[in-house]
Amino acid sequence: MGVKPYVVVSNKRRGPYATLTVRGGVDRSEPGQFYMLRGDWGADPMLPRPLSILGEDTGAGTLRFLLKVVGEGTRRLYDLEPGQKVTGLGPLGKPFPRRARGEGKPAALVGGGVGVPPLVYLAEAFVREGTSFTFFQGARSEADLVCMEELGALGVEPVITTEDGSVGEKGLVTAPLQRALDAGAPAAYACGPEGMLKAVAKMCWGRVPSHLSLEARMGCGYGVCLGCVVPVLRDGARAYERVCQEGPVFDGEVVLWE
Amino acid sequence: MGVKPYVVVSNKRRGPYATLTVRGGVDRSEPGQFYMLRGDWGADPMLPRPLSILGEDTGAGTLRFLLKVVGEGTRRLYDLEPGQKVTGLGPLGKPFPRRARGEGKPAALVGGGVGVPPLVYLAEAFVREGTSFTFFQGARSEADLVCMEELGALGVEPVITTEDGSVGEKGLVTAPLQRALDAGAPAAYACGPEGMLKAVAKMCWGRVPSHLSLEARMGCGYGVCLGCVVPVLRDGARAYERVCQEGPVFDGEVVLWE
Amino acid sequence: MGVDLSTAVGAIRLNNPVMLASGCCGYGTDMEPHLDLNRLGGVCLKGLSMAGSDGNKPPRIWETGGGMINAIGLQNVGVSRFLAEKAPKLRTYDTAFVANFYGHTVDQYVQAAAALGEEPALAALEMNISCPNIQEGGIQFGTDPASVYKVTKACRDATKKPLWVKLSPNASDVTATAKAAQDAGADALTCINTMPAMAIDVERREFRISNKIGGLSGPALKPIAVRIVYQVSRAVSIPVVGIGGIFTAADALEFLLAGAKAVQVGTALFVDPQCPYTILDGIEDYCRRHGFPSVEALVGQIKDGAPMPKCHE
Amino acid sequence: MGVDLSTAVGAIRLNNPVMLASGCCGYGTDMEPHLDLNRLGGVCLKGLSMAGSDGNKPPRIWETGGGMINAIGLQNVGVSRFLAEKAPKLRTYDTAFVANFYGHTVDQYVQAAAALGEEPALAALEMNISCPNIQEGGIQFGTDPASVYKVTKACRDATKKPLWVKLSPNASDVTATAKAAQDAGADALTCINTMPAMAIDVERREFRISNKIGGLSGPALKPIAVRIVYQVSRAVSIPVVGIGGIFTAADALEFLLAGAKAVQVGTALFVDPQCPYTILDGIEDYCRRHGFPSVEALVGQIKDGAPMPKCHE
Ligand SMILES: Cc1cc2nc3c(=O)[nH]c(=O)nc-3n(C[C@H](O)[C@H](O)[C@H](O)COP(=O)(O)OP(=O)(O)OC[C@H]3O[C@@H](n4cnc5c(N)ncnc54)[C@H](O)[C@@H]3O)c2cc1C
Ligand SMILES: Cc1cc2nc3c(=O)[nH]c(=O)nc-3n(C[C@H](O)[C@H](O)[C@H](O)COP(=O)(O)OP(=O)(O)OC[C@H]3O[C@@H](n4cnc5c(N)ncnc54)[C@H](O)[C@@H]3O)c2cc1C
Ligand SMILES: Cc1cc2nc3c(=O)[nH]c(=O)nc-3n(C[C@H](O)[C@H](O)[C@H](O)COP(=O)(O)O)c2cc1C
Ligand SMILES: Cc1cc2nc3c(=O)[nH]c(=O)nc-3n(C[C@H](O)[C@H](O)[C@H](O)COP(=O)(O)O)c2cc1C
Ligand code: FES
Ligand code: FES
Repeated sequence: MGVKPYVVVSNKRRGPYATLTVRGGVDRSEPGQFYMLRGDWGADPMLPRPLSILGEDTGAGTLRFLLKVVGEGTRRLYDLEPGQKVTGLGPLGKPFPRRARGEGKPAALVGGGVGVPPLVYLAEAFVREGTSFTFFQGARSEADLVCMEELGALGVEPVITTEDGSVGEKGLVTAPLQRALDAGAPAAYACGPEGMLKAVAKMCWGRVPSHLSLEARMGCGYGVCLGCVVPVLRDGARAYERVCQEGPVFDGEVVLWE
Repeated sequence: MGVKPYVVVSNKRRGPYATLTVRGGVDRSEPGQFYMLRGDWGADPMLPRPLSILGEDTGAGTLRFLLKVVGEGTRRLYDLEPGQKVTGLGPLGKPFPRRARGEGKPAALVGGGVGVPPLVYLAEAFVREGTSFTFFQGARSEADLVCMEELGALGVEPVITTEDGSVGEKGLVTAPLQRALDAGAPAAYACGPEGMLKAVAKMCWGRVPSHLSLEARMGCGYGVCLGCVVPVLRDGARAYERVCQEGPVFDGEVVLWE
Repeated sequence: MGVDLSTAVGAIRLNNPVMLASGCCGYGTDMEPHLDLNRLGGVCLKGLSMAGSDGNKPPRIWETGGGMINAIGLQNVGVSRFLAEKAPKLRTYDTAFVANFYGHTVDQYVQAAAALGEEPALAALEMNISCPNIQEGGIQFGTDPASVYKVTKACRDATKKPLWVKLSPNASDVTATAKAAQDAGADALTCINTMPAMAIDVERREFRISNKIGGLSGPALKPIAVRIVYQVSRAVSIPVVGIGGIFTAADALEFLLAGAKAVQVGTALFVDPQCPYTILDGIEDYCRRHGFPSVEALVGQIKDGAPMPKCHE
Repeated sequence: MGVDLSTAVGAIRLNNPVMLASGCCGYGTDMEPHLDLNRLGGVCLKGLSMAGSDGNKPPRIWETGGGMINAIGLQNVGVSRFLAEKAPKLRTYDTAFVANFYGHTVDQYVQAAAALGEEPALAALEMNISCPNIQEGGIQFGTDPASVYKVTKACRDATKKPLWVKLSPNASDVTATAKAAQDAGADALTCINTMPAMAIDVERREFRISNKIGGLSGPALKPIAVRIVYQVSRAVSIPVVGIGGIFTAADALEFLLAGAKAVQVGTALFVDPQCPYTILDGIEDYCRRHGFPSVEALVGQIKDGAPMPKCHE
């Protein structure tokens, strides 16, 4: 497909987070997929950065992302102003599988920090498709809650947990998730810190499928550099698979946490 | 002195040229001196670029430069927008010596292209000090004439030559300069393309002093890297001297053109 | 005026001088969604070994000033699975596929060369000698002329396919390893592989990549690579293929003018998988502007002047 | 808590670990208008030779991706003029001045070492061995362990001053040249000098610098330098001084954690002559945040774990 040119429509910053909207050629994507994004700053930083799709409007030709500043690349994206150019390669990667068993009971969507955006995109699809779900968002504190506007617009009331209890239930998101699983949630869809994903996989193990969107440092984003691999159990053997190609969404039962 | 922070006040572009005005700490400078300038683009390009001072206002704390795009560094400076940050090291280098002999007759200021700005700054000083002079500007064509507004503001009527005759006298700036020398100009101050400087040095040789502002690729701009040297004749022997330290202004009779 | 873009690398003639670098384009077909391989001069495939390899533990890559470090660990499916599953797909293309291969003993190199040498889909073999020789205490084959000669000669005798040797920049005198490869019968030399490098996460006091040391690639490597192409192409009579930090047509032209008969693009593919198109168009445009009837006409055409001084500081 | 910034490099103790690199600060006093030398751990002066040198024809420098190439040609006033005109000015400072020197024969090295060794203003001597040995067909002293041993030993016997050997990255196995220098009696090793490199102006088909080949410095060099500091500091028992692309405190800390007892700042001075202040402040702040009572306490404190694998790809 090759990289496509985009123009920044808006870049709303809140603390270390920014909601970036760009306009350009948009090929229809599925929740869980991502883009490799880069501004037209000269050579440094050199590599594009992977960002999950928060939402898209193929009609208007716009893409939305939610990013957090962790280093130079995300800082540059955070600093983008409307009108500036970016290039994007995507959509890339395997999306969340959406055939949630037991339509009756609501599936569990579990997100934390920059893991929330792909789940918001997934929630949008579930709302459209009439698949019932509960949205769980865990954060350190109120300031780390993201995409609340987008969830509101979808009419989604997220179950919120904060480690400092500043809002919602005090503690980790795994507590309400456990109750949901006990109440018969047919599947879990999760994206966030490794610790959270590990816990979700463990809780779902042997009970219901868990679909985890993983992160890894990426070189190319489209499968050729082998820089982004994670160890998985495949046909009974340990193997490295590419987060950008076989992932980013993996079955929680195959991921090997090393 | 160390690098000082500046903010872009304005950056007026005309074709490949831009008149850049920045505000910040301004240490009094003399015509012929320059700054090492750099925007806060990340690491690339890495080195600051030398730009002659076109003018300064120590009161308002502003510096003016005239630049032409020739490569990546000047392109980045050309693209600067008001409000953006730049850093500058300066003023650097030895200024034009201003004790023009034979105050009676007007001295000759000879500039071409990006060699014009330091001479405009010199003209400003001469006007202030009541030193009479004639300003010669040579260009390929009308589009390559620079700093005309600044000269107008000083009340200076430059003698113009263009290679294509689009404005002023057709031909090279050396023709009117020759006439001025024959009419008794006590000294020549020149900055511009090497060919022009060579010619000026040759014409003045043994007759009147010529003060030439040279260019060289620079690393540090303040004398420590030895990257900017030019060959000169010193105490009867060939030696390399630093454009950023012993220069940029050199006596036309010591420069060795190799 | 039409420009002849084709260029001969020893016995094989490439449709044009722009190739994809090994390890940066998978097994060729992995580029399909992004690039039409038939528009390229050639494609060097991911490094293969007899046994295959799982590669190194992640993290495997880190970006550095003007470049990146990678320590993939030469993850590959192994020669036999490559021949069974990947190679057949390559037979229908009109571009030169080059199989990059390596081993940790001379035997492993020889076996890989012999097996790959039978594959009709392959135009040539490219030996990656930047690998530790486990029989010689782990020093890399590529750093010592004697072992370069030994392993190249052994592979030369094992296959009739054009044999390219990919040199390591990490040698006191690259012209010596280059000559050793030529003397052993190499058809061409690829200059260069990555430079051993390291990055540290100071806040965590950990290495940025699990292997500690990885290979530096990208623009940071380019001036080193151009220098080596210039030195090697003047030290040997076999063709040199240039590689290292090529992102633009101007970058590629530096290598061609320095003496390379073709170039390979690696890291740049991660930033723009289609940059080989722009690079190729730029080379054609340059030939036109400068009156070169063909790419081969500009190879080595740097104005050389005086013999090269020795002291580089 | 106060942090002890001082660090011992062999017999001499620096006030702090931040030094200026040779060739990037003239003869020390050239930095005066921009930097207070007494706030630095030390200052390595421009490379000196017995005869002095006019240096290379311009152009001498070119910027490249993430770095720059220089071929100054070691322009210097010569040892005797240095001792007569420059050295006396240095006697009043409270920082460690290190005289960097070179030659094209072992004798020239020895004469320079002997003469400079008498100067009280100098805390140590730093041998630049990245120079062609004109008696050995011009191959650089620094690339071959045997000649490193020979020239180092000869200088060792010629002076009592602490003797630092500045290694070239352009060696198949830097640990071998490092050990050779240690065996010959070096007090410390400076890692590293520039990497031979080249850039071409494709439109003019000319070399960017008149010497054709120059030395690559700056951020592009950093990952190579950190790797070498890590390898060398584990291969020898004498102190290592780290250098290559240090612009920030984080850069400097990579070198210290990798095993360097001090660092030198070169190219970064061209971008900001006062960056040594920011680097030093950042190191002190880091020690505080991470609970290191002194700089020496963090030297080599990278979490090392498993022995280093060999294959870097
Ligand atoms: C499939 C995928 C989807 C992602 N979606 C989003 C998103 O929607 N919003 C968002 O803010 N971030 C997302 N990330 C993470 C984001 O890509 C990284 O934070 C970013 O690449 C860091 O680049 P940097 O230059 O800012 O930091 P660097 O300077 O590259 O590194 C700074 C720190 O970030 C860590 N880091 C670097 N790359 C990654 C990475 N790919 N993943 C995790 N940590 C990394 C480094 O280890 C380092 O500690 C996603 C990552 C992946 C793989
Ligand atoms: C004392 C001094 C004063 C100067 N004053 C001005 C000024 O007032 N306005 C202005 O526009 N320019 C001025 N210059 C020239 C300006 O510094 C260069 O054009 C600029 O550094 C080029 O940088 P770049 O990154 O754009 O080009 P690069 O990418 O660095 O190089 C592009 C081309 O420019 C040439 N070049 C690089 N550096 C220089 C240099 N220092 N001098 C001449 N050519 C160079 C290169 O050889 C190359 O061909 C001055 C130079 C000096 C030494
Ligand atoms: C991720 C990655 C993987 C690589 N794998 C191989 C390989 O398997 N075999 C090989 O010979 N070179 C390999 N290389 C080296 C490249 O082929 C090339 O020599 C080097 O990256 C310099 O070129 P570049 O700067 O254009 O990337 C690899 C490089 C990268 C970045
Ligand atoms: C312009 C310039 C001149 C140099 N001159 C010398 C020198 O005379 N002697 C020496 O040993 N190293 C010299 N060097 C190498 C530096 O001391 C240093 O080893 C190298 O530049 C890497 O460090 P950096 O990236 O911080 O510049 C020079 C470097 C530059 C850029
Ligand atoms: S990022 Fe290159 S293979 Fe996944
Ligand atoms: S630019 Fe460094 S000495 Fe002149």
